[in-house]
Amino acid sequence: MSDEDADYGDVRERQLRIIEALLFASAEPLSLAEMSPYVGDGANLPALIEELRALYANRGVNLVRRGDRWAFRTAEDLGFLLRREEEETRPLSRAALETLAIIAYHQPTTRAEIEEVRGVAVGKGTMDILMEAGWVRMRGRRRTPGRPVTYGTTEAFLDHFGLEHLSDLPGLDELKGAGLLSSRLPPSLQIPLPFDGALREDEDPLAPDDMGEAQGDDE
Amino acid sequence: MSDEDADYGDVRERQLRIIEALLFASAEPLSLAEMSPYVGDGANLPALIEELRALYANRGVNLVRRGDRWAFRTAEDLGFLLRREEEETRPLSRAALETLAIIAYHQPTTRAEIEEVRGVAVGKGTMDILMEAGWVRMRGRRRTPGRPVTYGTTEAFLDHFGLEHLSDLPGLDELKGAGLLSSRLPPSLQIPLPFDGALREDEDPLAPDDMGEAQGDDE
Amino acid sequence: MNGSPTDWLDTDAPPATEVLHVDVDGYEGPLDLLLDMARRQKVDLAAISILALAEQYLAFIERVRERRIEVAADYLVMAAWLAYLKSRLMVPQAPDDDEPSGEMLAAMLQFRLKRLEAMRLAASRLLGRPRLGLQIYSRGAPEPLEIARKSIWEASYYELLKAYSAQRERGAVTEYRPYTRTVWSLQDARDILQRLIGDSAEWVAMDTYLEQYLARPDERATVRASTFASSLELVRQGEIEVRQSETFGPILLRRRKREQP
Repeated sequence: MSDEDADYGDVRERQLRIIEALLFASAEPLSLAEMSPYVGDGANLPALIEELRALYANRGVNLVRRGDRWAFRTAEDLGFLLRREEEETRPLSRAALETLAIIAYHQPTTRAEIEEVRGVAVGKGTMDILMEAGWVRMRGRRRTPGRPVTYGTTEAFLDHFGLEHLSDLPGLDELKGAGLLSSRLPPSLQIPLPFDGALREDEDPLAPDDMGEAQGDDE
Repeated sequence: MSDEDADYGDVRERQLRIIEALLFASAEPLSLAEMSPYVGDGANLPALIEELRALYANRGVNLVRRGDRWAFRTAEDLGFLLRREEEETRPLSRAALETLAIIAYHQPTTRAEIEEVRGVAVGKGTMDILMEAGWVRMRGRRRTPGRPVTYGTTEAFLDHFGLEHLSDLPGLDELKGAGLLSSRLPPSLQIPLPFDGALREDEDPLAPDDMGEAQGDDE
Repeated sequence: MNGSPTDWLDTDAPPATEVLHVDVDGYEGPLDLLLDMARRQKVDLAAISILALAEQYLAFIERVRERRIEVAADYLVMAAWLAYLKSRLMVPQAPDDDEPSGEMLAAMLQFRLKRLEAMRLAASRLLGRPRLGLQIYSRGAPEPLEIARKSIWEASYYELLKAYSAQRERGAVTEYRPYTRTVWSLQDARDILQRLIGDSAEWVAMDTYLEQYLARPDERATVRASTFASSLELVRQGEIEVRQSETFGPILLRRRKREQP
């Protein structure tokens, strides 16, 4: 091995250690952009992350992806061991849970659409609980009469339920195949997929002071 | 390798993973007694901990002992990662700018001399800012009663203001020519020739531990 | 997945006969009630008889109302819609009828039931995942970032030179003022002269008295002029005597001898 190679190896090893330390230190998942200033411009962050992920793949702690961010989390298979009974917090109400599932699988979606699926009104408290938990966020406003707020899930939602991407939602393919992600009947040829990316064409951004109150008269 | 060995390896590997996850998830360092229930009676905990410690010895995160307990901590040499400096560009205050200008032209100069030109006292904060900016330094102490500190500019000062030498600072005629000084000034007005070379005859060097505090009773 | 942590999906619904005699409090709306009824048919929702389901629902609402139990409007709206659906299913569609067929309406209801059931299953599966803080843990002792703010100071060369020039100009103006103040007023000169001459009865040259005030060349003229004018005033008042023996010779001053009382 030439000296240059050795140097390169040293640099890379140090970059790996830095990323490891950063991710270990943080309770929240970190994006590549957040880690980048610490390792310098020359670093190939995706490759380093992948190396670290492989290194920890069979450990008690794994490097997991959460949307566009990365975090160390205890291994899934040890869950039963580590489960802390006393920590079971106030369980979610059935209404909140169903609403969360509908938002997750149908996002971006409006309150009216959620109510259409459930066949019953969504109480304001239900939405508040989900937003307070940090799992649901207001994305924008749909460009339809009444400009209803559109809702979607957050990265904290992915983190809490151990999902890498929205596409990891359990049973997503079956639901899609059965045409059950459509909000309209009959199931259209194009089945919408849940989408938590940037605003869509039919969504407007929220104004900074928009607290999600109804606008216009249709909502 | 016999099947038994393989099984033993598996068991041990699993115990290691459990300890790893426990230590990672714990808010406090853990004692062997606290970890023991999770790995079962048969486990040789000290050996497992030692193996884990060695495994992490050169990583970005180390397994460290805290009294009788163990915890993961960011490797010491990477501690700087957790103390990030954020740079913020701010305009120099008028007081600081004026003080800097006087030091530049009148150096080596003392605080009392600066105050004489300015007509107002120079706050400690102002000097601190100029020294922190790296533009002003303490040169030595003047051999006069009170032994006041003499101040001068630095190379960083020249760099920042694009000067090759201190003598590039414009003199009286040039300042008048640039319209910065009125041409109706009394003829007695002199602009000193700044000097940023080695210590002058009336300057003593600073002792290594001299922090610039006033000495004697005249300052 | 180690069991379903949710209990609502797996909780046995009350026996059917009882349900039909109980109020609708336990249901999350008419769709929920319909779904529960459909599940009791123990067949795939796809194979369900929507007509039978509609009849069952209508009969249930009828019985509830017979007992004068209040039913939420949602349930009644659904009942009306199901009655309409039933009529559309039972009466063959006329050729000029633009409204959706009974089959289409039935398919719509079937779709909604399937979709609601699917969302419930999805919710249950979500809850069954290893969840953060329950089975999966983040770092228990995160090491937070300390952010030290460091200021980068900004100043231009022009600002620096301007700051210096402005201060020197300011200083130069204040140095001017004492010059204008050193014009001796007659009163000042008189007071000083009185003090200097004191009780001296000897002839002393005025310049000798003023020695210390004449050091600055630019003040000499004003000092002399004011003092001489004052001395004449003092002579007039009989305080002092003035003598000059030759032109441009020294001006001598002395206290005038007081008349003996």
